[in-house]
Amino acid sequence: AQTVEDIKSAGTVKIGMLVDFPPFGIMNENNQPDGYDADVAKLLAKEWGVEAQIVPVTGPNRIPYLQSNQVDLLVASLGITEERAKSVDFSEPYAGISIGVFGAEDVEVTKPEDLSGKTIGVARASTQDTAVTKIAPQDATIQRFDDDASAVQALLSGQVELIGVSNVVAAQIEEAAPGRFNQKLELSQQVQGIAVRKGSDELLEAVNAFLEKVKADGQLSAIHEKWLGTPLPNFVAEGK
Amino acid sequence: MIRPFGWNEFLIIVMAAQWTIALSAIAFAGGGIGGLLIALARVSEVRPLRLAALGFIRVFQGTPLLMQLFLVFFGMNIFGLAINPWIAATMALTLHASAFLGEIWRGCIEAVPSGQREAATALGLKYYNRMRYIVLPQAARIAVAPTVGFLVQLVKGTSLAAIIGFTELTRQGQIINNATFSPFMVFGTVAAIYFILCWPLSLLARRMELKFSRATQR
Amino acid sequence: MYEFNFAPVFASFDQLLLGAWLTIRLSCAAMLLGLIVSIICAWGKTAGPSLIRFVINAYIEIIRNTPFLVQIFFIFFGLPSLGLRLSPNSAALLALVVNFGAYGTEIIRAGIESIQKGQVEAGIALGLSKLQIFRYIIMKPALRTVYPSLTSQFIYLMLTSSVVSVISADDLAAAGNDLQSATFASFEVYIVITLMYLALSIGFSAVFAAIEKMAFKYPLSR
Amino acid sequence: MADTHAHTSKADVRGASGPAVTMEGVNKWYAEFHALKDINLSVDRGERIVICGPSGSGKSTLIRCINQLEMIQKGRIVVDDHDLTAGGKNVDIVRQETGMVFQSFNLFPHMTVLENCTLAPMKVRGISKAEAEATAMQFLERVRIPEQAEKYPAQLSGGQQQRVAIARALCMNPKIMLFDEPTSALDPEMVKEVLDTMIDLANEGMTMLCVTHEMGFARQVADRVIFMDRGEIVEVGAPEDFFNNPQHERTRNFLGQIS
Amino acid sequence: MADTHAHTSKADVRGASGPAVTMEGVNKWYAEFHALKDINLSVDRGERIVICGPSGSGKSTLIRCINQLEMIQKGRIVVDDHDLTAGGKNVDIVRQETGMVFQSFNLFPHMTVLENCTLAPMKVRGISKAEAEATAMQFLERVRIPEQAEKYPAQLSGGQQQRVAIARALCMNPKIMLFDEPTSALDPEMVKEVLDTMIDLANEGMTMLCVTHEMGFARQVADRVIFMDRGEIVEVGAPEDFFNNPQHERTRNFLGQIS
Ligand SMILES: Nc1ncnc2c1ncn2[C@@H]1O[C@H](COP(=O)(O)OP(=O)(O)OP(=O)(O)O)[C@@H](O)[C@H]1O
Ligand SMILES: Nc1ncnc2c1ncn2[C@@H]1O[C@H](COP(=O)(O)OP(=O)(O)OP(=O)(O)O)[C@@H](O)[C@H]1O
Ligand SMILES: [Mg+2]
Ligand SMILES: [Mg+2]
Repeated sequence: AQTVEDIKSAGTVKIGMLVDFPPFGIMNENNQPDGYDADVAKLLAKEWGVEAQIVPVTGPNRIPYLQSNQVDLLVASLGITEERAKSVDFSEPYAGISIGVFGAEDVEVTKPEDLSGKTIGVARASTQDTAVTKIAPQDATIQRFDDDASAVQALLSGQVELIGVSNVVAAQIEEAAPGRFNQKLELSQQVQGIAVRKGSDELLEAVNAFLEKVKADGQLSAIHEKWLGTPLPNFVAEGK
Repeated sequence: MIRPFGWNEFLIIVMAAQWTIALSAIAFAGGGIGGLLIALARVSEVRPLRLAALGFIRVFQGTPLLMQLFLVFFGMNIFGLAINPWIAATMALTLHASAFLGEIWRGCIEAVPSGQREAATALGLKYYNRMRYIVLPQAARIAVAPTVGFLVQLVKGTSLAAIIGFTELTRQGQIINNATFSPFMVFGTVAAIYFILCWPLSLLARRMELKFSRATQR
Repeated sequence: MYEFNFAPVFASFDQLLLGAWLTIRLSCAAMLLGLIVSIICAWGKTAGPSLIRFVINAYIEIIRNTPFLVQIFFIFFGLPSLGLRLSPNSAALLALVVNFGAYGTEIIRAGIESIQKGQVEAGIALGLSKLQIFRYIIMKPALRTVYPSLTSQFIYLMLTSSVVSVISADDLAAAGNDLQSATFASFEVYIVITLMYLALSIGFSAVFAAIEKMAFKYPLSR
Repeated sequence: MADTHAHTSKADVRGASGPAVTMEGVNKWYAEFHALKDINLSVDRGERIVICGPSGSGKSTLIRCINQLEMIQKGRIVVDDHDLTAGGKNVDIVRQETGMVFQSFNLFPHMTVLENCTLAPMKVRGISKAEAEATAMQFLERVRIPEQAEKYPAQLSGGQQQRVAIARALCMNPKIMLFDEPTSALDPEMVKEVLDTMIDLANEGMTMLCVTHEMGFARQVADRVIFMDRGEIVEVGAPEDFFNNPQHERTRNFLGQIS
Repeated sequence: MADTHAHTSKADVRGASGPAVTMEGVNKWYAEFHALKDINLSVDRGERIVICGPSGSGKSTLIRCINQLEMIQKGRIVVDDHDLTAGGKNVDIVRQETGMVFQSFNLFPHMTVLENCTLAPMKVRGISKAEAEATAMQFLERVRIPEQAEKYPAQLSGGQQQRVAIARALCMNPKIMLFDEPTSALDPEMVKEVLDTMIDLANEGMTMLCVTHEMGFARQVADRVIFMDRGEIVEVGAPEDFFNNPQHERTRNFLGQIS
């Protein structure tokens, strides 16, 4: 298992991060990785006194990236779930989103049973995929796309009636098509953790120590404020 | 948070074409060498060599390039062989292109009339000289068109290298799309750039084909 | 060191088989329809009026020089704005047919052009019409000459169909991706579906060889 | 020549009157190349014409104009009273009434011998399959290969293939037969069997135009021999005169070379 | 026969002693098909042999065994004192010392006439380019087409191509020349120019084995004529005997067919 000492002696920490998941991970105007995750990653590297090497990953391949030693850590908006915890070890939460089902104003859905017979789009292998799959009745059709943008596109073009996304993406739909869609169901509040390879306990401890520190001194909250417009929510700050 | 699709985004996508071009160039160089070896093995008189080449072709033509890339890159790493994405891409694309080019070129070599080989043999030329001066130059003329045609497929196929972390044209398009939510602008641009890269090649392939068929008609 | 654990993959193997079944059906349907499109376009391209030739050429060039991913994207997300809403599976089928048609046309055209002029002349001299000559004299030998390229393009189509998972069609690749997102056993899943694709392409090759034996049983030379 | 036809063709009863083929001032260019220069020729019904001449002299072009495999740019061609140059349906009619045999056989490789022979009668004349097959078998017997009916062309020798090609043409009941070097792609031993078939046909009174270098055949059956060179008809004559006493220098040269 | 060679070949000075070609009990199968049956043949130095026989009788196979374009399964072949069946470098040596001319010319289409002629001398014998070209021009003059040296094969007539093929073989200074129906793919007018070249070569004392149906050629130059049928040598004889008084039924049939 890898330790912080290994990383410090290497001088760089390789961090996997999504770049197609605004506002957590984006490519900015200069085509550099940016967003909440990027700032957290840089902060972590600064804390350890090493250079951050950010490796863009995608939703489906982020865990293979970690498992096959391509990156040391994932700061990749990875929601903490039981299944994933079998493959990777999670730190304390560093961010959180709430996930909901969204759809056109005139679609009547107030409880999970109402999803019956509907088509719901989600991003494959995402937290919302898991959450929607769990609550949807048998005769609902779940269409899994490669990323949130495709799922949103499916909603906008009418290919699906509903999608499962985070509040953050929902805010963007509102920007793109004001007033046409609203939230139907709140599914869960999902906290996201920094992931390390299984068994890297010492490294995980160091990550947790870092998170505790930046939560305490308000640095993390400041980043949250910068990217999401609000301070770090309590359900994140207080832990799992 | 959403930013509009503007000139800057357009440029970012255009710039990503350099990776597409670089990957294509690598694939083609690797595939060129590998393909020649495979083609020669396929027409060899040594049976085990022929069978090995056939097996190679079956496997690499019979599985999706996406899976090949994934298994080469992540697979090598979990077996403790740390390889960087460039090496992985080079390997996977070379294997893929070798299989296809090997098969294309085998056909071209076999299309050279057997009398040519016999005449060369009767003159006392040995294997290397027969191939080097008689068979391959004639096969090469037939091969240009289908080869360039395959290059077009390869250029498009490099988009799959996104899975091992290359932000080439298609992947860059997806990223920009996630930041701008203007899929038609983004993918229209992506399609147009592919078209600009590939169309001249297609035209070239067709010109070659025409030229060749005219040359043989006489 | 990573420890392989194929148990979860085999626990959900029926899911993969279901995906493979759709891949087979999708590929077969696309091959058949694509072949018909190709034959019609090839005939139009070799014998049609110049306007039709132009249209067919434009179709071929556009399709052959842009990635399948982008094509399927436009069909799935773009066609609804023209009022045509297709399910993911039918959009996938349409995209595969449109894509194959462009390649198949060129292959079959080459086959048609490989037919010796004397064959056509013999048909003319016997008083057969243009369409009769195409149907009875040209088509079968032309298909036979290009049968190898045609079948390898078919296999390529089958492999290309792995891309349709992006529009949430539920083919083998999609089943693999879903399984991977449920189990996170990426390598195991990828290894298994790669082998399944290999089995499919070997299976298809065997079927094609059998069809060749049946359909083209006439001898070529003594 | 023999006017009593054992042949079942209805060529003589269809009530036509003029010559079988008339060419008047025929000129043909391939782009710049002047392939036929002012050809004038009239072929009577039942007449047998042999055309010879050096390679590239326009022999093939000449007979291919008769069934419009090649278009002419100037002049007039009338076949069996149908003016080809007038266009319209005449071309189709003429193609049905002329049979053509090529140097390279041009049998359809994916059809059996019998299918080769029945395709056109069924599709063009609309004859029933049974009737077409009966006719085909009759002609296959005429060319002495009825036992090969179910084989594919590639399973036959060159000579047999060429005889199938002749039978195939005869199945359309043509009034005129055109032959373009029918024996020059054959092995020497097979030449004879094809020539014998053609001699039979000639003896039955079929109108024939035949490009060939087989001078023995010409002597035996031709009513007239035509010598072409560089797109022109240089000399026309009855076989005895033509071979024993050629009028032109070029003819003499040519005959010297090929014998 | 003429033993005073105008020919520059060193065939006669290289101090070889046995016959040029010896075949003893040669048998060859293509899979199941028995293509050559117990062939025994000895060809003297300077001898001219013509081989004829029906299509498929094994003529090509026979001469292709001499330079090992085909392998034999049983028997022994010795060419110019090199035992081919012993393997080793003998095959390479024999290929260098036999020249072969094919029915379909098989010139290399991507090389000029001169390049066709110089390739093997340079690559096999390691002769310098200048020397190879000088020799090539000498042989191109022998076959009377030095002016075509810079052209590509496709720009030549069939007869010219075949003469280039002969020159190309001669450039390797072979002791034995093998011809496989060298004139049968030619237009009738071109046959003569190729035969004339071969007659020249024969008169210079070259050892020749020639498959051909040109019986005029056989009468004029052959020391012996061999008739093959179904993989066997049926009859061997001097031309006068062979043509005027064939011993075997099959020979008589064959001669009847091709003349
Ligand atoms: N499609 C064509 N385009 C251009 N030139 C042609 C074409 N067909 C024939 N020619 C030319 O027309 C001339 C006459 O050709 P044709 O085939 O009638 O000759 P031929 O007398 O039949 O010769 P051969 O004995 O070789 O068959 C030749 O010089 C030939 O090169
Ligand atoms: N590569 C091969 N595989 C199988 N059979 C062959 C092969 N080559 C020749 N044969 C057969 O061997 C027999 C002799 O062939 P060969 O070519 O020697 O005949 P040939 O006397 O030269 O005839 P031709 O006059 O037609 O050239 C033929 O029956 C032929 O079908
Ligand atoms: Mg001709
Ligand atoms: Mg032969």
